[in-house]
Amino acid sequence: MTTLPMEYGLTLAMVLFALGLVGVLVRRNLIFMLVSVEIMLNAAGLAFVTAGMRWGQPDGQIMFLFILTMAAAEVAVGLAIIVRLFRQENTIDADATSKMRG
Amino acid sequence: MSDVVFKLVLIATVLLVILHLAGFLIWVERRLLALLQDRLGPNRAGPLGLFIIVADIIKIFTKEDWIPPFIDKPVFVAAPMIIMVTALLSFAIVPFAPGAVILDLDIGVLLFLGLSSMGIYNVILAGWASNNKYALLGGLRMAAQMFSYEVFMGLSLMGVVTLAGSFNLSAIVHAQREGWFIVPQFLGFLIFFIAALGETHRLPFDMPEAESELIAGYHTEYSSMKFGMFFVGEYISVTLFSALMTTFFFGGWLGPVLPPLAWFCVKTAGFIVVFIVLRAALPRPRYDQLFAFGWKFILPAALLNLVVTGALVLWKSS
Amino acid sequence: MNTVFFIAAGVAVISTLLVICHSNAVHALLYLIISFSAVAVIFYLMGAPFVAALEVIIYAGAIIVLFLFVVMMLNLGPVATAQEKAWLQPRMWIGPSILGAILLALTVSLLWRGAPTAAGGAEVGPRQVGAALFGVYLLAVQLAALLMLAGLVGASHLRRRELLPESETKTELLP
Amino acid sequence: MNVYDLLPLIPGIPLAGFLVLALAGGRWRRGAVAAAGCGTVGLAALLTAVVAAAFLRAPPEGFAATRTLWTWVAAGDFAAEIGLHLDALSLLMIAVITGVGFLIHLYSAEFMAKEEGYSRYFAYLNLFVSAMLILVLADNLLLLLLGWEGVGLCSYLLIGFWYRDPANGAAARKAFVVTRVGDTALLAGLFVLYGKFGTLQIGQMLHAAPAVLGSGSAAAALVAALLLGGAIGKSAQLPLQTWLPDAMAGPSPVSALIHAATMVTAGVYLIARHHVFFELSPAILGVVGALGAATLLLAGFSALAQHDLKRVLAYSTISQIGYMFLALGAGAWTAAMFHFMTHAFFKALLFLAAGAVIHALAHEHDMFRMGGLRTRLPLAFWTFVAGSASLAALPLVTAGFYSKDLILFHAWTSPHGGPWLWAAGLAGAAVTALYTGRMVCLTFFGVAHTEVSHRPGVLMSGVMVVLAALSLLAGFVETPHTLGGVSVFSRFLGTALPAPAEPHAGAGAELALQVAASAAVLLGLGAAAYAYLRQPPWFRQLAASSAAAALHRLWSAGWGFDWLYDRLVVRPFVGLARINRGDVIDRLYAGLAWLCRTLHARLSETQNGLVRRYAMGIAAGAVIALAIVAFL
Repeated sequence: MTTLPMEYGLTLAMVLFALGLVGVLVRRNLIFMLVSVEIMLNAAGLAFVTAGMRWGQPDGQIMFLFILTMAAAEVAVGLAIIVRLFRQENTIDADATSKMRG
Repeated sequence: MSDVVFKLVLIATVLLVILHLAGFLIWVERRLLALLQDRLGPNRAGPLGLFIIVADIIKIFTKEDWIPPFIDKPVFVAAPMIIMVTALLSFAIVPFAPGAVILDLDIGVLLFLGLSSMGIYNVILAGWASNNKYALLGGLRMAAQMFSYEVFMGLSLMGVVTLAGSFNLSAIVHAQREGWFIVPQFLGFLIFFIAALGETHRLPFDMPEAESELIAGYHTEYSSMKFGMFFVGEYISVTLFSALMTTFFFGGWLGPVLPPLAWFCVKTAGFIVVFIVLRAALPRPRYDQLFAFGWKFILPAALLNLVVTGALVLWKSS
Repeated sequence: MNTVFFIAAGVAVISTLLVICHSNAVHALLYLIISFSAVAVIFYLMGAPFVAALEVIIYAGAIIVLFLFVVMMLNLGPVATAQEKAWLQPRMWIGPSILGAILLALTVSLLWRGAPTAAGGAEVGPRQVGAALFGVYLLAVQLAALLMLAGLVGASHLRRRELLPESETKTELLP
Repeated sequence: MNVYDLLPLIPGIPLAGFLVLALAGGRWRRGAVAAAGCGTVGLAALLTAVVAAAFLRAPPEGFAATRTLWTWVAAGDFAAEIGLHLDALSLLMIAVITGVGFLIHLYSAEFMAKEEGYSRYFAYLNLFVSAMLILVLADNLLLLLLGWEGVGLCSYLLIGFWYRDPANGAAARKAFVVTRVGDTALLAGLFVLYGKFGTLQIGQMLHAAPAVLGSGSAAAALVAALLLGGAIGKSAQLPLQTWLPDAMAGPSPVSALIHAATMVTAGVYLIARHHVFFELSPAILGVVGALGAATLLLAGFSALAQHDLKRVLAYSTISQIGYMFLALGAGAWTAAMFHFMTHAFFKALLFLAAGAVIHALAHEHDMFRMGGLRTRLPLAFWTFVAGSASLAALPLVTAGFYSKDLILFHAWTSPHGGPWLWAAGLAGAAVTALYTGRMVCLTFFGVAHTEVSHRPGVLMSGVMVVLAALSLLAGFVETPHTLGGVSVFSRFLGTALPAPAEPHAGAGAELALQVAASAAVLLGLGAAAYAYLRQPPWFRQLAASSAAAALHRLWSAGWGFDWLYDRLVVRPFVGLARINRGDVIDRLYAGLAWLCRTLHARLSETQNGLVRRYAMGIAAGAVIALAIVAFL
């Protein structure tokens, strides 16, 4: 198996992360915001795995597994909240649901 | 070089056989169901009515490929392709005989699980893209059902993987020289079989189609060859799962006297027949019963199976 | 090797870009599947086949199905797509894009300060990952299990009927 | 089964009674409440009798029995046990407390029959008896303090029993706060003692005191002074006597039990119990005597000028406890305890009889509005007269005579005493006789001013008769040499308290002293009878004179102590509080809070509920942090 510069993988991870970040900031639809968060999480996982492979250790992959777990829990709760919100407020506009302002 | 040629020939053979088999299964299913339901079935065209296959193919190819105006076109077109692609791709890892495997992957089981989880999309997308409430309901049902049964399908295979110590399917077959895994993994087999029924959405788990409730579920709006792809894709899935059950639990090609490929074919054919017979034998449960059964009964059973298997393996090795 | 990487990376970036731009939720999610699959290919290239498989099974196969499920359940239709289009004004992109670009420039400049170092020399398969996971990281696994439980409880609590507004609870079963 | 194993039950049973009454009594019938209230104390009295009988028949080893229940507080090398110590002194105390307490409970059952808060009353009373028993039985000072504070609490609760009248609440607060001054001194004393001895076990401390403190040392003086501070607070001695007259706001039986017979003598008990410390510091012992003498005279003169029957008795109580302090100051521990006992009987009797009179006259307290009750309330009259005779120390026939005579004798003969103490005691005896005579004459003779509404019942009458008998007869357990020389009491107490120094006066001197005392008493009584029964014209003129009026005002106000304290302490404090109403120091914190609130208000405007803004903030922060890490 030929090698790959670590920087390639990390750069891709950063690009994806930045795209996810822009997605979170731009989109007003809560589902899209959640999707963008997933993109960011996935990019973080990619960075972990890449860094782990730099040393030929499984630790990076294990961190990816934990990120995966976290993402699954986050999506479950996040989507449940979205469904609730839609039932109650009849919208999934993040800007319209600002009841918890200070 | 000869290696590449061998692989290419193998791929071509597999594709040819599987696709024809799927066509052939249309006839098998009709005849078998008729037999079980005490009626004749198709018996006019050709010997034993075998030409009904040809008639069906002609019908499917020549019907108008109508795309309704209210659908989401790209997704509507893409959905039937997914099942063909994922199901056929999965055959790449199945060892038909010693050395006769297209991709001898170390993570074969994982690839199969990945492809089967991608396979969900055909029904979901078809249901959503049809822009029809029955289709949507079918798609929703499929999403929840596949999502649930995927979980314990993977879990039930982990017992086999633990015993074989590998994700490689050839290695799993080799590990069964001492004895088929159906014996130590009987519970695992049962769970995998039930999950396979769910994954292929065959009766009794055909909620996504459920003609009596949802007309035809997710493929209500499909016609012609697009419908044909779903139709054939389902039979390919049935064949795939039969082959996998053979590989995982019944020693694959292993067997006395007969050549390995013959053993493999016999066992797979046996499972295909079981699939079809079950359709005639069991009624369709209610939607919520399906989930209660899955999460409250099968999932704990799969976990128990995994824990006991792990404990036994540890105990033996120490 | 590098060619495959660049192709996969290109697919990942483009499809991700399409995800965040698309106004139709289902289409966006389909692009996301492609993006995740491309990332899975990259994992495989680096010698992490186990993670590659998990990326497909869990991310592409499960999490996105969940999203699709919710999108289909809410079934907002063409109105939502039009709404999305209205929200996605070009000027909306200016601030976030600048911020993202700065972040990207920062991190990439940090990354490429030194000479490139090789990664993925040897494959790290499921066996090593499993050994480490249930050895050194056993506690973390249990914590992750707790997290999942919390997620489960949270999600199941959120869908309780008595929390729903009055109109939702009055589901007439009999005429 | 040793009889002394019953010891914990003696305070325990009234405590249980309190708990039951406090938790459930409100829903019971009055009969049940009274039965529970009186029964528990009666049972305690019975047990005391059993223990006392055993103690007298076969005294325990070292004339003391100790029972430790469990370790109460353990902190480092300090440990305080719930330990009970019984010797002759505490036996006398518990006998009086449970005996008189039981009688007063019985009296109360009828006296309070029509009051609301019946079960509350008995619960308090039971708690009081229990706390007082713990006080006198405690074998370490911490437990003693528990009982000490317990009786203080009960005193507060019972003075303010009729809490609907704000005046009663004020009186209760006053009692609580004034005695608290003494309690603080006692607490400080506890710290000093623990610092010196490393323990609060009374027996160990007394044993080690001569070696640890040394005779006449400053440490001994400090300890004794602090204990004395506690004693004068609880026993209403100068200068902390002002709370007791106001404490008469409580029901009459409460005055009888708490503010005459038992609680106020806790100070006497405290000093007697720790007599070793006082012997080690003669100067403080002298202060005790001087304080006693001064209190006795001041309170006696105050009593002369009171109109309220109960206030006369209150001042008389202060005065009589002054006698006890005088005896303590003279080192005559036995005499002090003897007077404590007789005083408990006759003062309880006087309060109960006064209560009966007040009850009969529909809560009329003013003596000048009574009069002529001799024939209409004969039982109250005769018992009251018996108590009064004992209080005035009518020679030969009353218990008060024998105890007071013993005190006067020791005041003269003891090395700590002297002519001055004796003279004060003698003058006090005359004054006591004078105000007692005045009280009896005004209440029971002369013209009737108020109609009798109803008469005491069987229970009240019976209790008064028993106490009257005790007031007259209890003195014969200890008689001077000239009158038989019975010494049962001093021999009994001699096992716990050292005998007073051998008198340096002979039988002739003793007789002379007795004659002098008797003469003073008879003179006082005669003068009172002459002045208030005959009411000669010159007496009226004297009373009308401006000097007499001024003197009357002064005495009536208890020598103006209340006025003095009001000017000296209360008003400055209230004034200070008024100045500091806005709480100067609090301003600082209020300002801090205002600052926080203002900043919070500004910051909370950024909480606009828009998730994307928050995400933007987080992202910008991350970018800045990264830039700092990267380029700095």
